[in-house]
Amino acid sequence: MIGNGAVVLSEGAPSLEPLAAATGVFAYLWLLIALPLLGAAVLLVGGRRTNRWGPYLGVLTVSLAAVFAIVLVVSLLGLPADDRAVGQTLFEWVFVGGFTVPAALQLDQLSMVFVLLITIVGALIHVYSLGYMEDDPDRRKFFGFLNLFIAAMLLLVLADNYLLLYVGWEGVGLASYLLIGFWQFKPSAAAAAKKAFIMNRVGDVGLSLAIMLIFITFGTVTFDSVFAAAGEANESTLTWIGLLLLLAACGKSAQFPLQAWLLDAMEGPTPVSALIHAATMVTAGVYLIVRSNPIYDGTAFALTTVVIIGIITMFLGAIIGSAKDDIKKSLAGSTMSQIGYMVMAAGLGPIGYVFAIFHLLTHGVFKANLFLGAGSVIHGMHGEQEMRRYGALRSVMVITWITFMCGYLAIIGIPPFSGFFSKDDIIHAAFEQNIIIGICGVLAAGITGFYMTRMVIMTFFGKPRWPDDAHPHESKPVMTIPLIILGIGSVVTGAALLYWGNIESWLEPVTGIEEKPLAIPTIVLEGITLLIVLIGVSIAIARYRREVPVLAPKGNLLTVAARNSLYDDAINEALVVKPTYVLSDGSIFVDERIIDGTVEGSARLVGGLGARLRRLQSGFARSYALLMVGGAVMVLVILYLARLP
Amino acid sequence: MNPEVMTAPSIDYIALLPYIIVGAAGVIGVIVEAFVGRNGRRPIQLVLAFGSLIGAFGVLVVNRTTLGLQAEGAIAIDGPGILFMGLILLLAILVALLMSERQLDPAGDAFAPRASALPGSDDERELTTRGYFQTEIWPLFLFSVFGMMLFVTASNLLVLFIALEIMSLPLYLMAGMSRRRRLLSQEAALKYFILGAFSSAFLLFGIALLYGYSGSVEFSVIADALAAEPGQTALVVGGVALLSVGLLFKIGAVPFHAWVPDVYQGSPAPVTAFMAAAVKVTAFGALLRVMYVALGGVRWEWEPLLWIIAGLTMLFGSVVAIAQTDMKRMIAYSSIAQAGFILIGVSTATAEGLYASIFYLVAYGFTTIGIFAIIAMVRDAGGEMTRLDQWAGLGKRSPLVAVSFGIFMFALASFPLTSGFIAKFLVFESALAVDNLGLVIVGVIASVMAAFFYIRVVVIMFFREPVEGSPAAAVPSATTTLALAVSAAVTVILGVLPEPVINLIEQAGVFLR
Amino acid sequence: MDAYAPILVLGLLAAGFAVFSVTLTTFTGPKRYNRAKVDAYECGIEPTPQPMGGGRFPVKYYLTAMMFIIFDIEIVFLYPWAVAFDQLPLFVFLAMMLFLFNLTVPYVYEWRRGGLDWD
Amino acid sequence: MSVDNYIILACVLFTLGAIGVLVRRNAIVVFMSVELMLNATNLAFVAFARMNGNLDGQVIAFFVMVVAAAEVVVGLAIIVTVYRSRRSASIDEPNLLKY
Repeated sequence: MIGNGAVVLSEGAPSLEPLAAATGVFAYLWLLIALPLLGAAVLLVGGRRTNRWGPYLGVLTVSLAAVFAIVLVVSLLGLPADDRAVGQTLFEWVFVGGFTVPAALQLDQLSMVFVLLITIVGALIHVYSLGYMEDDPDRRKFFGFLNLFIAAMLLLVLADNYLLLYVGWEGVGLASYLLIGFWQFKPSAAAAAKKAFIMNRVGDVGLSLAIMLIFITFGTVTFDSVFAAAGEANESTLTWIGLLLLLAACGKSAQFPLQAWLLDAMEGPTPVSALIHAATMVTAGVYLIVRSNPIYDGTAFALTTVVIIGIITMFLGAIIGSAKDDIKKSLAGSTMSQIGYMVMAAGLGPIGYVFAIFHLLTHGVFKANLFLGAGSVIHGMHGEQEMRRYGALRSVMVITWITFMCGYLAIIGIPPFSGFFSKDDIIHAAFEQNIIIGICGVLAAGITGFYMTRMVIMTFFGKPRWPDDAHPHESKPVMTIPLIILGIGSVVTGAALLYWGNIESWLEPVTGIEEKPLAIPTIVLEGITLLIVLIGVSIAIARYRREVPVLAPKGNLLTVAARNSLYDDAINEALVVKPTYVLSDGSIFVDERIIDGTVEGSARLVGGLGARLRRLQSGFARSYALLMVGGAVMVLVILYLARLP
Repeated sequence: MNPEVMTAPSIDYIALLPYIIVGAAGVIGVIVEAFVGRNGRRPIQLVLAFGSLIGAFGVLVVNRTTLGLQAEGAIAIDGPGILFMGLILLLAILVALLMSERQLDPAGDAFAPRASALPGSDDERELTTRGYFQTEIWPLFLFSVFGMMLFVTASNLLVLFIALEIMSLPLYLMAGMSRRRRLLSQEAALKYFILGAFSSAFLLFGIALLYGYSGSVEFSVIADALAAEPGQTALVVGGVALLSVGLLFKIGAVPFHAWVPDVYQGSPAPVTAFMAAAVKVTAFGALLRVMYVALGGVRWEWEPLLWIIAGLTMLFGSVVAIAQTDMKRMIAYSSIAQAGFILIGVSTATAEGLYASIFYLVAYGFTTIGIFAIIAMVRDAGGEMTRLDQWAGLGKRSPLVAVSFGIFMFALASFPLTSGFIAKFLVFESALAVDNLGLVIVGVIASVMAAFFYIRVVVIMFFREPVEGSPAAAVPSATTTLALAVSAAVTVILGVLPEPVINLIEQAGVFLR
Repeated sequence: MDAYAPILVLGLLAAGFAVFSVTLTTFTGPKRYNRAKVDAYECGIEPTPQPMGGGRFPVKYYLTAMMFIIFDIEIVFLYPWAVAFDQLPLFVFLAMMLFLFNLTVPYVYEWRRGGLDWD
Repeated sequence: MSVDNYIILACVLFTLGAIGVLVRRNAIVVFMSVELMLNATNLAFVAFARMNGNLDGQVIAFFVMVVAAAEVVVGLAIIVTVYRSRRSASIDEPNLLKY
């Protein structure tokens, strides 16, 4: 038996200030969740009556939440640094035998940044969806689900205890499931939704067991009390809790070995991919780990496991991203890889927590930007997602192209774009901790440079490869304006958060911070990283530059060009990146056959077992009676054995 | 004149008034059947049923502080007993609302005009066209409720056995009274009866062995005897085993579950609701009392038994439910799985486990009634449409009904903010409090598997395109609507604000002996 | 053991006589079969036609059997009660009256619903 | 003679009844087997009453007889209806509800 059931409580550790009661503007904290929840309720219960104005209501509620979030952050900034955490108890939720779980919210520095990310990016994506889902007959329902998601996600980050967090956790999982399967008429979408659901349930088992374990160890599930007592619990218990929380994070954040659902989740509408499967929900795992930092501080083993999982996923995602031709799947691979970065950073301990969150924020912005850009491209190409059918789109989709480039430069980490600051900080922290982790980080940055450049070249540069009847066009302002805002965000978020927002000292009360001396100067490290990224970029340019044949071909110009382009690819594949492809094919194989196989296999096993077991129910009353007699004998035997001394 | 050899027992009739009201209403119901003309019976029966159930509940509330052993120690009216009786009465009122529904089936209510008529015969057709209704089901129902109230408060194995039979015998008949699909209904009644009689024979033999061991059928005497002397292994082991078999059968625990799917599927939906909700509550009430009071002294022996049974039940129910294609059968297997979860609470043998089990039963009971209210509503001319694929697109055609059904499914799948979540949480927590992590892990795994088929129903309702000929839910009369609204409200309220109910349960204290 | 020996002998004698007489008649008696002889014995009433061959199953037998059972169990309790009647308090008398009343209710029900009409 | 023998006889009868339920096909015979089990229990009650030196067991036996009679009424009603609609009293015949 793990845990001793003893309730260990001590008065606050130094870093854990008791929560101030919510007063003033903070007394309306619950509005943050209530607004989108109201929207969801009206849209989903209201039925067809709300078809006409429903989507606008959905946008309105989230936008109001975003405005309120900004008001909150300004008010929070007005408080002294140590008092920037407020709690609000809504009501006593569960109360049994001296054990209470209030439904209480907690707004501290960590929650605040998440609230900002969720509401602002969420609001932009809602606006964008007005255009993207314009022709969908069910768009009212779509906005209802999106609102539901926002509410659940806000509950997840604002909860002040693990149980309420679990409510939000299940809520986002449900919304994600509904939205992946939104286009249920596609069998692939239905299958993807199912897969995401099953794999997430595996993670949920981890979370529920972790909460159970936390409860029997500490006698409470409230963050403050758990963290205050975490220092005194024994290490093996903490390790178990840490590993179970990591399992939960793996499920939700698509980390190895539960990553496979994320690629399939791209079956959902693109705004969903941007909001849920890039910017917010998939980062919930990182939030969970960082939020639980006092637990991880007591267990080196769990932390190391976190780092290893992060590194594996970082490479796996990057390689998948390099191999996929579907623009959204390639981006999904990239998301996986970037979250791997964050998880790795979180696994570094107090050195890395802040930078994990920092990268999470910048990534949330630029990846939403990239996904929405991809969505704009797909919209313009009438649903085509194959990058091999794109090419030269920069001329017809100028705004999409420019904003996409902002996101691109941000993700590969070119200064002064936002990704540069956050990624560099992570690599810096990794080198401080362990040189091997640092090198992994730099290498992954190089691969990022490769696959993102490939994506940009195949989509926006070269010759057009789209069929004649496709008429790519720039999207409407309702879609491009969010793109522009996010594009600007991709440029400035990093610097703004670091220098103006002072993110390190902002988060410090929650996560703690630690500096170690570094052998090489920072500037040199930045230079090396940049160099590796540029090498990745150059390889991509070298491979995909010569799409147009050098020699003027004979015969039908179009046919030869198309053939040559394919030929080119074939040569490239054979000579330049064969090893990479073998590797990536291998990883996809592992991904699709072995890991999916295990999940789907176990689902099939359970189903098959059920189908077999139901044969027991033969319909003959006498065989039921025989079963009962057998059962009675079993009961006798068990009781007799229990009686043996 | 010979001297009197016995003195009259002292009986507090006020304390026993709830039983008397319901039982007497049943007897009066039979007299009404005998003397009142065909058209006058139904209103009188309805007044009798609702009047007695609500009256008994009212008396129970007024009497709630009068605790103690009644009728020479045969009946224990204690906190949990009052809770269980109250819960049974509330569920029975909801079931009665479902039973009085007359708008869903074009031919009338859900019950055969004359259960003895040959299915498909001219006789039967004639009875239907002449608009005959069968009202005997009301007294049967009241007798069954009477038996249930007695069953959960029995503090004496003989009363326990008789109450069990008073509860079961009417149920066997009610199972066979479906207006549609007569053959299935009759088959359900036959199987239920044969297996039920078989299991009560086991229970009775267990009682005999325990009587042989302790020399009495009083719970308190048996408890003392078990605590005092070891030895007589055969009598104790055999008695406890056979007694458990009889009780576990009523609960529907694996491997005594075989009747559940067949009977639930064949019975008319209101009766199935009655069986799934009230019978389960009752059987758990009795099991808890027997295990905690009479057999508390040998809990080290039955605890491992219940662990194994609970684990088997949860896993088996969840796994087999996945393979089901019929809605009623799926819910039946789900109710088997749910019984497993409640058994976790029972198996702790602590007050916490008792409270958790009671809360779970409250949550489960109301949710189940709601589910069967909706199953009765989704129908075509031939009766209820219970094939899962016939439910496709219900979300489009009857959104409100589908949303309520979704709520119930989420509750059974123990999603947060529904009663099922809190219930499961409490049950798991009570098991953790006695350091039974293994059972909790099995429970979590089973609930993960179970979530799959509950959510599948939601997907079918909302995302699958409706097939040809699958109609919307029929519009029910106010009674069914009321029952449905109450169960949906309770399901949500217990998920969001469970505290008052949990407090109420904790105040009830523990069993008297 | 000795005390039981005569009983055993008596039993053996009885069994022997039964076997002897039955065996004897099978050898010596005349064998004339007719329809009445192979029919099941049902209280002198026309044997029930099997539902297979059409016709209705007379539920009357069943109702009568139910009646019999009702009064059968009535006797089970009445008998010991009657034996000790003069030693029992009023409470027991009232309890028995309640019991008899409750038994009368289904009887009345059956009577009113035509269960006792022979045709 | 020791009371044990009666108990053993009761057990044997109970087992015979249970076996009867399992092997017989005719619903009426199955039902009779269940009754046999109840009567075996009655024997056990009476024997235990003797062993324990109180009358409780005998009283219980009366109650059990009543309950058994009530069960007969209900059981026969069900079996007769099934027999009428299926033209067979076989307990294996009603087999529409399964899996």
